[in-house]
Amino acid sequence: ADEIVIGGSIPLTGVFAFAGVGVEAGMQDYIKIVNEAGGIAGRKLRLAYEDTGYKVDASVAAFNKLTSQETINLYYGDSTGFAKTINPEIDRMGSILMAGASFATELNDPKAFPHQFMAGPDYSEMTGILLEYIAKEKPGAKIVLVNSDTEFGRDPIAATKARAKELGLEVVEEIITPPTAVDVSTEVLKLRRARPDYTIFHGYVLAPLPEFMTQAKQLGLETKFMGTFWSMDSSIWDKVGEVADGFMGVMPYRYYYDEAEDAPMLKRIREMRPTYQSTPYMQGFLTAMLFAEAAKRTLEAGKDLTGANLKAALNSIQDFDTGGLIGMPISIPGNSIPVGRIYQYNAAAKKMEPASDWISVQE
Amino acid sequence: MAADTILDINNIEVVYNKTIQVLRGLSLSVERGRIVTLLGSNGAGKSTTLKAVSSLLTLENGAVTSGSIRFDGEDIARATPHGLVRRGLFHVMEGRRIFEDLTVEENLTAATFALSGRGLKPTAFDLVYQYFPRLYERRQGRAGYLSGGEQQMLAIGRALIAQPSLILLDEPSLGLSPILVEEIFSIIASINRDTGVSMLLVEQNAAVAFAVAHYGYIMESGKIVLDGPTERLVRDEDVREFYLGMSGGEHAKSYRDIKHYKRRKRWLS
Amino acid sequence: MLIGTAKHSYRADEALLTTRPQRIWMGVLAVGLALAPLVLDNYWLYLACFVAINVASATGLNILTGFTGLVSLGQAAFMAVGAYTVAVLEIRIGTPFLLNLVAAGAVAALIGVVVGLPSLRVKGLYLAIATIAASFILHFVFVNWQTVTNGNSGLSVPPATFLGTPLTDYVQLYYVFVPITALMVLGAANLFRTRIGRAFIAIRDRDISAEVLGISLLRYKLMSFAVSSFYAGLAGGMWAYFFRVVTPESFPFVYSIFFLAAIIVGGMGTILGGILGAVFMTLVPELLRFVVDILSPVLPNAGTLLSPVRTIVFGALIIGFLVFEPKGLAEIVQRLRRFFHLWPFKK
Amino acid sequence: MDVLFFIEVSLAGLGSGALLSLTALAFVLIYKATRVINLAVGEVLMLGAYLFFAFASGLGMPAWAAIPLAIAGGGAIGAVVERGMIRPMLGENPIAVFMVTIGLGSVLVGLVELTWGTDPRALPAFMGNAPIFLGEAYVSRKIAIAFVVAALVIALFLALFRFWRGGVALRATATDQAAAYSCGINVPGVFSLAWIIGCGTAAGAGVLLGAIGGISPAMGVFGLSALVVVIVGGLDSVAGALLGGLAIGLIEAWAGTYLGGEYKLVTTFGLLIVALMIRPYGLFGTREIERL
Amino acid sequence: MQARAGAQGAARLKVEGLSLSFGGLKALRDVSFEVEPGSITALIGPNGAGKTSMFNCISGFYKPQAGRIVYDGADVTRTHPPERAKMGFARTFQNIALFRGMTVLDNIKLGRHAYMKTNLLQALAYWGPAAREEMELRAEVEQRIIDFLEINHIRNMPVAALSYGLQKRVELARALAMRPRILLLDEPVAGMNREETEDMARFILDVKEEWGTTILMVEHDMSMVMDISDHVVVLNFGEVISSGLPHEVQADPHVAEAYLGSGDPAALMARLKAEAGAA
Ligand SMILES: Nc1ncnc2c1ncn2[C@@H]1O[C@H](COP(=O)(O)OP(=O)(O)OP(=O)(O)O)[C@@H](O)[C@H]1O
Ligand SMILES: Nc1ncnc2c1ncn2[C@@H]1O[C@H](COP(=O)(O)OP(=O)(O)OP(=O)(O)O)[C@@H](O)[C@H]1O
Ligand SMILES: CC(C)C[C@H](N)C(=O)O
Ligand SMILES: [Mg+2]
Ligand SMILES: [Mg+2]
Repeated sequence: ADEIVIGGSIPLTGVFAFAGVGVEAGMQDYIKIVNEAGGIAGRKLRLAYEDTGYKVDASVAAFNKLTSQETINLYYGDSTGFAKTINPEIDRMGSILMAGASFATELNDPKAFPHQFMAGPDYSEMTGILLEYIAKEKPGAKIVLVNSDTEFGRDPIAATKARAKELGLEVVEEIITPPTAVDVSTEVLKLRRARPDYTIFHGYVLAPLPEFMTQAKQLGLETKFMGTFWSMDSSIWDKVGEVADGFMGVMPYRYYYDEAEDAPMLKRIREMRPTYQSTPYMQGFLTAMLFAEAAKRTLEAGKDLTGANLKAALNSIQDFDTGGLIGMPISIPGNSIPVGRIYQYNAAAKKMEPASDWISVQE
Repeated sequence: MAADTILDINNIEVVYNKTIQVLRGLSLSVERGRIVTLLGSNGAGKSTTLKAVSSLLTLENGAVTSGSIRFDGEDIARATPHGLVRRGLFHVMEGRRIFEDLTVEENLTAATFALSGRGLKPTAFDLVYQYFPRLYERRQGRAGYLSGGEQQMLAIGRALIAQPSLILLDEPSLGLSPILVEEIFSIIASINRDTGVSMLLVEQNAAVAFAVAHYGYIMESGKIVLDGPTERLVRDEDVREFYLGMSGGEHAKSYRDIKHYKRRKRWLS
Repeated sequence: MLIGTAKHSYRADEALLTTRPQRIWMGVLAVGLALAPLVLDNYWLYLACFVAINVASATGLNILTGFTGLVSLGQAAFMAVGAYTVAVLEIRIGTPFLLNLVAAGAVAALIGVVVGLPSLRVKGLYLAIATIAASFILHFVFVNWQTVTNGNSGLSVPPATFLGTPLTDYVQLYYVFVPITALMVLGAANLFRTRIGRAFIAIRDRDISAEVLGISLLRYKLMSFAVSSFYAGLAGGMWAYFFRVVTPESFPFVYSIFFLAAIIVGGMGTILGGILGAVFMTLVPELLRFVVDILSPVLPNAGTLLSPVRTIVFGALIIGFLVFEPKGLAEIVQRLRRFFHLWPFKK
Repeated sequence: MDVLFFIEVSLAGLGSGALLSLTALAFVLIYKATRVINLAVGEVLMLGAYLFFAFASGLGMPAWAAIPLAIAGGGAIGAVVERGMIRPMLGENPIAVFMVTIGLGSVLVGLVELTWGTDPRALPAFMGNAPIFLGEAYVSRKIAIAFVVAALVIALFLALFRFWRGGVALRATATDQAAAYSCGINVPGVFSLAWIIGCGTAAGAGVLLGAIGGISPAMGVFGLSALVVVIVGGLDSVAGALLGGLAIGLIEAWAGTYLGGEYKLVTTFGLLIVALMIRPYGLFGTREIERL
Repeated sequence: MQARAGAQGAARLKVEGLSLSFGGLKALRDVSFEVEPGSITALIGPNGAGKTSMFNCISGFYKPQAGRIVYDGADVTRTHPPERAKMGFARTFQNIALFRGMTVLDNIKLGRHAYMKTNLLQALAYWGPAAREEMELRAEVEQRIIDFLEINHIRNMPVAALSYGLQKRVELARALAMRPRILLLDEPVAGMNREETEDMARFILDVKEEWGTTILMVEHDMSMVMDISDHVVVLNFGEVISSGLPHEVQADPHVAEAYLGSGDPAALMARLKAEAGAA
């Protein structure tokens, strides 16, 4: 029987290579699982992808190349820029359902992006989850937002401030760092002057967080540092060492080493890959799972694999069990899955440990 | 080769950019302590000859493809340009080539590198200033702003600092006022006399070149066509007509009396 | 100059294509370009469109840098100006797309003149750095002029419409972009048959003597900036209709370097060079993609090597051309032409 | 206004300014001798940091051994580059050589990505952690150390150019290579030396910078900021690199603090243009001679 | 060419009290002289006397601190170089200033720049007027200049490939293309041998006679200066120390002392021989 091809513009190199490498592995593994179980309606899944180096034009070129070579109904994209750039083309083609590495708030709009979704909360929902946690831990807390001066970094600022106000939290300072900043001394001085209870970073993977934290420690600052999904991988923090201890953040998936009872899928992953797999791996894995589910539901309903049908099938997902990747059953009424949990890094154990229960910000 | 020959160029060919042949079997030699002049029309290859000797050809994508050049009895095929300078061969290049961004004094300092590894006592800059007082006045100024003549003085001044045994001089009179030409050539002659340094002198101003040189070569299109002691050359009819502008009489003919040649035919008619 | 072609008038001698073989080849090329979409798949059409855009912009940069000697590392920023202009006009006013493109060029030209102002005092590489500065400042404007540019998230561009049809697929865009680019290239070639082009070259070769010979540096340096940015702006406009999203990150600084690299690899100061360079530099990364495809069965993680290898090849091409073929691809083509002489149209 | 805060911000600015100066010095050294703006200084700096990483983390060497090795590695790259790419370009127009270095930057980034991957990494700590207080004002320890190192190195070069004949050789070579040869200056030697020292300096700066902000193949963009410094200070002036670096460091710190981080770059670039309009050859740069 | 005669006896060019200094260096001090229409005037003087600086002031590249430059009765001291070019100032340069990236033909055409009208849009389209103007220029350059200076054979060569003497000739051609009413020649025969100097002298005389162009020339080759010029002005240290007919100037002891020297290579040779003998 013919295959169902998942296309992918994946950043295997470049600034976000760490994400792309994990995503690719995760998707491949889930595809293997499906194929070993006989595929979807007898059709095997296959990932056809190209490296993009996290450059939009390379992503678009890869998309055009892959889609003109074979029939592709599912596509993984590598960035917000790409998701937005390719959107008109996807709408025009009408044959593709797309997800990707971007959790941009803007994409979480089924009207503007009818054929896309994201396998987790959007960036505003992520900070929303953090704020909810903060409000519970320390009502009226003072918060500083640190964002990189990029589209990625600035994405949730407005929403975060609005949500903080609703929750009675005070945003005492906003720090924007140039995308390439290495020396953050002046920013740390600003931080010290603001004396926040919590500092929320967004728009970074790692640098300059460790330097922030080192200097803050030297200065004896008592603030809790928090991050969002892309800076939550534990292997990255392992390399930072002692200073990383206590770093917190929001995470939509469980970690590789989570041995929770209700997570058979993680066990399966550990069987397939004996060493630690990154958070992007989980994201890729879950995205592939949702792709497969949408395709399965479409085919079972006897419909063609069109963008609209796939999206409708995806939106029909209710209280779906992800095999424990996410610690609660999920539904996808729109373009995102707004659930997550707060984890905290334990430097001694080299592990991210849960600091809260699963939080859903679904209305 | 005679023992007292400091420079001996033997049948060399030079090609630029692997394509343009400029010298075709040129030979000449300079006896120690002598001033030898090399004359020829524009583009004959005089400067090329000097550059071949000082090894500066490679910088312009030129190469000696056959023949040999011996300086002080040694073949220089493998020598580096700066190595030659440090062995006592100094090339005062065409167009002065002073360091525009450096001051006059720094230009002279730069020339002291020619003494590296020769165990010579450095010449005081005073000697240069003595020959060229005008340079003294402008010693702290940037050399790029010197007038043409001042730059030529500086270029020769650098050669003095370098204490060479052979100086290659490429058109030292270019752009100099008559009195300075006289002065510079007197200085050239006295440097030669005082220090015994040998010189190979390329000139357009044949009259002054003959005044200082002991021996002369005349080249056309990459070859020597005539040579001899200056006394003999100045009596040669062709030399008198084409290089000294004298036809028959003792005095040069006037530029006003030059015939208008018949115009060539138009390209498109 | 080809040998064996008697010229019968000054006009014939000054024509762009002076020999019969040249004219025949040009005809073949034109027909080929016109028919290409019949055989190309979507991917190649995409590339063709992208090449057209890059050729237009590279030709512009070549006018400024290759012919006038003013090094600019701001070409991508000028393209961004054009792209934003198109986006804003499409979204707010909905003027016809050809008009928008011209406006894109015009606005970019205006900005180009402003950026060019330092060129009157600032020279050589100092100027290159000033253009870098200008492009970062423009980037800042794109990010922060929220009301017009919509900040970091940028603008989505409605498709160009022509006679009521939205131009959404690559075939349609191809037939719009390629002729526009061809016209722009022709314009550039014409420019250098006239006094204006000569003035540009004179400024490149010796600006102060040019002034004494009656060429106003103020006027012509700024004019060169204007023309070059006009080309960039128009190319940026096409870019906007092509990718349909314009964000501040759409035109990164490396894109400016890309154009400089393109004209170097192609050959600075020749029209052909700008074209060849842009084509070559756009296609090489894609060719590497195919190389990787071929290698991947043999080399398991060839895929992950692609991007660093591309980066290396990009750099190595620049270095290689400059060191071994400083006159670029255009020179190689000339040599081939000389080699084949009048082949295959022997008289 | 909070005076202590202002002082602290200014100190931090001077500290990062010193790093800019040091990197700028790499530009100046190479430019002074060869009239080449080496746009790959940033990438050599990155490579220096990675070499240190390889020696210190990979091979487990102590910092005192790894640092000189990293610097030497930078110098070696300089030597190779000079020999292989710059010398063949002798006499070509400066823009062409400038572009060669852009290409070089790209190649170096690609090589580092191939060898070490693209993930950002942290360098092993070797500067200690205790904070430094000048009076009441806090200075980050690493920044303070960077400042001292940069100041020493630059002072050394200033002295060198003041009292050493080699400085003249460098500048003579830059103005006219053929003429330099004809004065007995070992032109290839000067070229190599300038590139070796320049790239070594950049590599050293890379180690300092990497220690502060971590390393990644993208850290070469720092070179761009340093380029701004040399343009403001004058491409061929060591003193210009020093003062320019400190000035830009301060201005960026102030702009970042009082206007916001997004203003850092525009402010410096804006100032750059203003500075160029007033002094087209930088504050201390040599004017190009224009005569008819 | 349009030898529009000025008022009878009025100078084509009048320099009045011109002073120019660079920092502390006074390159020109209160220099005054006149150039008669249709004459060849030579400006001579020691190296660094300020001759080239004078030319630079006349063509507008240097701005004098004091004094006036009057051209056909109009003060042009503050006029920008391009406008002066349009008014009929043309020059050649001491250090050849050809545009190395262009062919001989294009270099010459460039001289006409200021007189042409093609604007940017016409140029891009190579429309009627643009093409027509280019054709007219081409015809004129070919027929009046290339033929005149006998450079037919090199018209399509890049100037960089030419010998020194030919480059100088192309510079002259370019200056002629500027339709000069006054032509400034800065050392036109420097670096040339006798034969080439003869050629150049003939061209200069022909330009004066056939084109009616006024010529102001700086040159160190005294035999040529004395033979072909109608009037000579001598500068020394930025000051006029003598002026008049060639033979008058030549006889002026100040000039001999500051500039000419013995003026006789034979004397030089004799002197050197004597010194050598004495040593
Ligand atoms: N770098 C070069 N590349 C190519 N050709 C060159 C180069 N240098 C000189 N030539 C050619 O070689 C020939 C001889 O040049 P050369 O400079 O040696 O002449 P010359 O006798 O010194 O003339 P002049 O009296 O004008 O100085 C000329 O035709 C010139 O065009
Ligand atoms: N732009 C400048 N800056 C500083 N000094 C200058 C400048 N131009 C000329 N000078 C100086 O002015 C004086 C006159 O120079 P100029 O070039 O006019 O002399 P010249 O008479 O043409 O001499 P030559 O016959 O040698 O060409 C010289 O001392 C020169 O150094
Ligand atoms: C980190 C990345 C892989 C994607 C990035 N978060 C974006 O929104 O564009
Ligand atoms: Mg010569
Ligand atoms: Mg002069």
